[in-house]
Amino acid sequence: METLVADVLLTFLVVIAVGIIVLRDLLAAVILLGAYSLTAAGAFVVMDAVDVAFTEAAVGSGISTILFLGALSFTKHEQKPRGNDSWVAVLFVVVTGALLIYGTLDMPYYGSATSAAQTNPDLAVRFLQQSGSEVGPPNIVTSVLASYRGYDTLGETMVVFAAGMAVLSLLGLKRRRPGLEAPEDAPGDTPGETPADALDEPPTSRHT
Amino acid sequence: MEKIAGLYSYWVVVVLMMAGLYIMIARYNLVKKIIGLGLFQTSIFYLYITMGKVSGGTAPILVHGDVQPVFSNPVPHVLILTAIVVGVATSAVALALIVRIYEEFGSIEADEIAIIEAQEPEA
Amino acid sequence: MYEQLPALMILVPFTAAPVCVVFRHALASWVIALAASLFSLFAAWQVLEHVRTVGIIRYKVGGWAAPSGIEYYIDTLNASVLLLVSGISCIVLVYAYRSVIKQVPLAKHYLFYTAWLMCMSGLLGIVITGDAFNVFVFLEVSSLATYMLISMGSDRRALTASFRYLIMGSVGASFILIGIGFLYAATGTLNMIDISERIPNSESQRAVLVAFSFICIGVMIKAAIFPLHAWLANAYTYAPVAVTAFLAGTATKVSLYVLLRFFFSIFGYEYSFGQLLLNGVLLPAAVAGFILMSLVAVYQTDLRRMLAYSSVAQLGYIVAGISLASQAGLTAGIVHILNHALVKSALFMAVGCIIYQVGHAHRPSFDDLFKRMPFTCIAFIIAGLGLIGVPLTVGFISKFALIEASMDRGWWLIAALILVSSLMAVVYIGRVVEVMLFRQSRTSTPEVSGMSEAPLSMLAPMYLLIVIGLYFGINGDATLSLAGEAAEQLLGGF
Amino acid sequence: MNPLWTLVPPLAVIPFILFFGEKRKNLREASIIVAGLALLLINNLIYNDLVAGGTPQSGEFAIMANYSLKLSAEPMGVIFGLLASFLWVVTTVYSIGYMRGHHEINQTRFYTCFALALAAVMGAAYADNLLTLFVAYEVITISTFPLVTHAGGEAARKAGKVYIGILMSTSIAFLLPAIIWTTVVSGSMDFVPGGVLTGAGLSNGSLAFLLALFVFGIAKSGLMPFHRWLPAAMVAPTPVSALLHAVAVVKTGVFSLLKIVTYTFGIDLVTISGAAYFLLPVAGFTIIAASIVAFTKDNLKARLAYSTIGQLAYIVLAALLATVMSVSGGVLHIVMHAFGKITLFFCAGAILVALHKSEISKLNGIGRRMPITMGCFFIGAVSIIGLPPAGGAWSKLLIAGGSLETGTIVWAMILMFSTLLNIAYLLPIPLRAFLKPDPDLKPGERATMQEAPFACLWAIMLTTITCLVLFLYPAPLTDLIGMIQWR
Repeated sequence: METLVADVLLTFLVVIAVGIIVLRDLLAAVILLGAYSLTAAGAFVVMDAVDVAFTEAAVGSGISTILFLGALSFTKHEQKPRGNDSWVAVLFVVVTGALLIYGTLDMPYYGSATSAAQTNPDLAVRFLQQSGSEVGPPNIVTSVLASYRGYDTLGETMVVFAAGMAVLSLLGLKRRRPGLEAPEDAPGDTPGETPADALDEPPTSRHT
Repeated sequence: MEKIAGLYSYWVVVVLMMAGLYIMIARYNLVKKIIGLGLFQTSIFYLYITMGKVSGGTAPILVHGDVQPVFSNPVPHVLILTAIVVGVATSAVALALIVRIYEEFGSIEADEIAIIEAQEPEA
Repeated sequence: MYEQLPALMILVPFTAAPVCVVFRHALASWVIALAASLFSLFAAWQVLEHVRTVGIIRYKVGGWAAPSGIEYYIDTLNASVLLLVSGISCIVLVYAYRSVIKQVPLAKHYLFYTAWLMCMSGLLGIVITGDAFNVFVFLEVSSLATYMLISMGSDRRALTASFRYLIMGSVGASFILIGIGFLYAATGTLNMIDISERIPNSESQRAVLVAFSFICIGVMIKAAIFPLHAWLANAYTYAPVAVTAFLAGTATKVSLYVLLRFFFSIFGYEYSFGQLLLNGVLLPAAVAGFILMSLVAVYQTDLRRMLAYSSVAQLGYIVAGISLASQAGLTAGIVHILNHALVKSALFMAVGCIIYQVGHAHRPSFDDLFKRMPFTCIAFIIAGLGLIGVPLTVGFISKFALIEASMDRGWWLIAALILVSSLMAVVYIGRVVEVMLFRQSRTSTPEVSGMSEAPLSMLAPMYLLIVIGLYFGINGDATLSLAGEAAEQLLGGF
Repeated sequence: MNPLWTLVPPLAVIPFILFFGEKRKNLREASIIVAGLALLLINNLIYNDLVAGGTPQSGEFAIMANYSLKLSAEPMGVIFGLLASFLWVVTTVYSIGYMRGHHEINQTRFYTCFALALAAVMGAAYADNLLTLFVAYEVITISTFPLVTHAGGEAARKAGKVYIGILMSTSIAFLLPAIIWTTVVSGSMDFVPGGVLTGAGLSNGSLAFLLALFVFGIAKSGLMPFHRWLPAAMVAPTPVSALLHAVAVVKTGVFSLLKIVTYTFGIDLVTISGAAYFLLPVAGFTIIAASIVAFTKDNLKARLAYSTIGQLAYIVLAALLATVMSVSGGVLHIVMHAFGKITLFFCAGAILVALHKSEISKLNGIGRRMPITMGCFFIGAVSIIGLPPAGGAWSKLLIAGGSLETGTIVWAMILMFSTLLNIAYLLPIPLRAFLKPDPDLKPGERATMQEAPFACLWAIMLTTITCLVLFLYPAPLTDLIGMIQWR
């Protein structure tokens, strides 16, 4: 039963992914990405990863979508109809995917309880059996996250801090490039006259 | 047949990952690239979680009493919790960069920006 | 306290970063960053001493023994890289102070030094850890900080360069994440030593192979190994020049360290080189890299771009040394990691001095450079000779070791091609030196003909690096024995 | 006496040169002469040690695990060291006259680089292994670059490009791999009597290839087709040309080659393996071609430069013939040619300073105005040609004798033919100066003496006299050469 639910969700994900590839309206694509995350979160619940599901729903489909929408409000909503047929890219992706699929061929089957990961006495088994006494909280994921692999979590905090500083540095201060070069008039204030739009002059390139 | 049943979910996830990667490298639109990155990373998370699933298992939360049920593997969950945050942080930085690029170049299409850059004198 | 140095080496700069934000003051954050870097340098030095005299350090982070918890694993190789990263950071930070004033708006300085600290501690974190997933986390810390640092360049193209790097870097990091996932599926563990022990017995050898390929490609992207170097040229060209000097000496070198760790310690020498992947793919890539990229460097007019391509070429030497997979080849590769970092950082610092005074690094537009900036030019020439590999410079030591190693294996063609690429280095460095020495002022205004050298605070650290380079060029045994020890440990596995 | 001491005077004098600078010229130049005399004394002490049966050597300085820098004195090196230190003093005296007479700029930089190059020459002379030799070789290349480009401007830029381009490229592309190859197969870089490659198990073909790498890698010996740097370096001031073309640079080249043939290959190995067969024609060709090109040059310094290329090829030929007699002749020719050629360059510089003439066609009748200079030029030319009563006769005789030892007469024929060419391009110059009428003089007017400054003249006479003395009294040199351990 739970396999069936997971499969249905997986099918949804494929449909959404196709939608993201095909759609040129960025707004729609962002919404679809949010939906993708949410669907994935649902699948995570089915696969017993409730903490991940919660985080994915909140961060992946919530915060992330808001960030995208915020960025789109400063820029354009439509992707221009170019770069759709890159055979090199297709080839690269197909080869990479084929390699990955080759790698899965002798992996433990989905749901296997006897896989190397599942039976490792130092990691999975120890966490499942002893984290209660060694650390405490009933949620094993919390125990591992906070204690056994707490150092990763510290790193994660630093990533968030670094990202915050980066966004602050890029957007948070007065929007001006440093004064070494001659002052330039900022394009982008008037999107209709930017150099990029001039490139679109031949109206034929605007076909849909 | 058993192999297909046991592995096809991995394969679907691989296809999803490649869809994301394809968007990242084939699309010129910068926002679309980042959407592709999101797709790619979310699919990788899915791969990890798939690996941790145990048939008939439950979420790895201890219950009261001496007999514990079968749990799914918590380790991938821990890793992915970290990776989700890292992924969103990367997206945030990328989006901030896109906003600044749009301000400077008036475009979010990589090919157009490349043309504008080529016209600028050497630094 | 003493036992905690490995952890403090990372934590001190980590904690210092938010402190910079609290102060929001340019000078204060510079002082904090420098102090934290110096502390890390001291710690790295102590750790290296300890590793060389007492033995390998395995430090339990958070008190949980590996493989359940995360541990630091420090042998001669990563202790040397730790010293390199923190040392270059200290030296370039001193240099950065004046350089950044001209290139980054004052209000952003505290963010600049915050990002610098994050970047450095991220790099140190990658190097010091003994946990595969932890590598990924700290890779992202340093990467995000690097994107930020690059985007602060004064040219608007810095933004697109940063973005391009972000895309490539994220693909690389995702590949590494996939690889680690497959490794976990195949072995059930994340600790490097544990992985290496479990790989031979794993029932999922295909998964191991795929993990190997993905980690390999992912790290090669981060290390800018040809043909996956596309992000590097613009990033180095448009970033603030102090950042370039720092990154050129550290970031790609750290990625190479990760490559070494995975190839030799985790997968093991027999595995890595038994798969035909390395000899069949890596070596041709390395050779094509150092030939083609040297050629491309010859045709560059912007000094930073020229040096960027030269970096890709020099990385090719390192990879060629690694591909030899012999004690001698590995030693040559590792010693070139250290030596090239010294030389390339010094070169970028010299270019930074020129940019500081002249305002650009466009070779055809220079005039009277030697008359105006003799000390900078002399520094550039000495470091350039090091890049070419003239005796008594570090470049000679590593080139000699590399050619000797390839001849030892009977790979004559490789030795010959290394020499061809060195000749190209003569050309591209020579072109710059020629302009420095002989290009007369075309505007002939006598008032600019006076000397206008870069400030002492930029010259002094640059010359410190040059002197260190000369020292290790003359006393090459110091670095060679270090690299030899590291190579021996690598070939022995964990 | 530790040969390391030879590095001290030229290096120690540099701070003095910089300190005194342009403002105290006399002190600056006096300090150089003191250093030069000290260096000569040190070399002489080393010579005494060696003759007394000692083996003067320095400690080892390891720059890589198995490879170290080390100096040690052996007969060839002592000869070269004595030669270079003696001519340093002479050239310095000469440049005092020349540089001031010619109002050259940047004299401090000139003397600094000169001293640095000299230190490197000492390093090459006493090099105990290939690594030390290579280091010294490269330092000479780099430290003479500012000398070649001394004048600045477009011509100097082009010349400097050719100079550094050829010398550095060949040394990196050929010499360095040759050294590493030698090390890989023999496990040693040392100069050992009999050669380290003997018994290293290289095939004849490999030996020939290795020897070719050495011969072409040492482009300082001016072998065609890598000779272009030498005429290019002509834009330099004359004392530099004298230094480059008579002592430091070119002689380091052939000296290195002689040492490598003797102590790396061993002359027997070169002979037995036949490694040199296909290189000998290159040397022969260079001898003839350079002489012919010299014949076509009207610029005096250019003609002397091509003459140098030809004369260096004698020594290369002598090295490649690899008999005891020919190599001895090669070593002797280093000295003989040095004194002959430096005399000629000094004369060319003197003419430039005194009369501002550099073309041979304009030298008609100047013998009356500069009798001493042109007289010395004549004797120098005689020495280069290889005629008694000048020293060049001995070395040429030995090389010719050595070439006959190999059983063919073709090399001796080439030497003879080139001697004829030497006569044809050198002797007309003094003849023109003494016998042709001076176009600048009105009929019946008497020429007035217009010799170069005394410092120049003094140096010219000294080297000329040495040319003659070396013919009459070559014994100290030949005795020293007799001490070389060939096997």
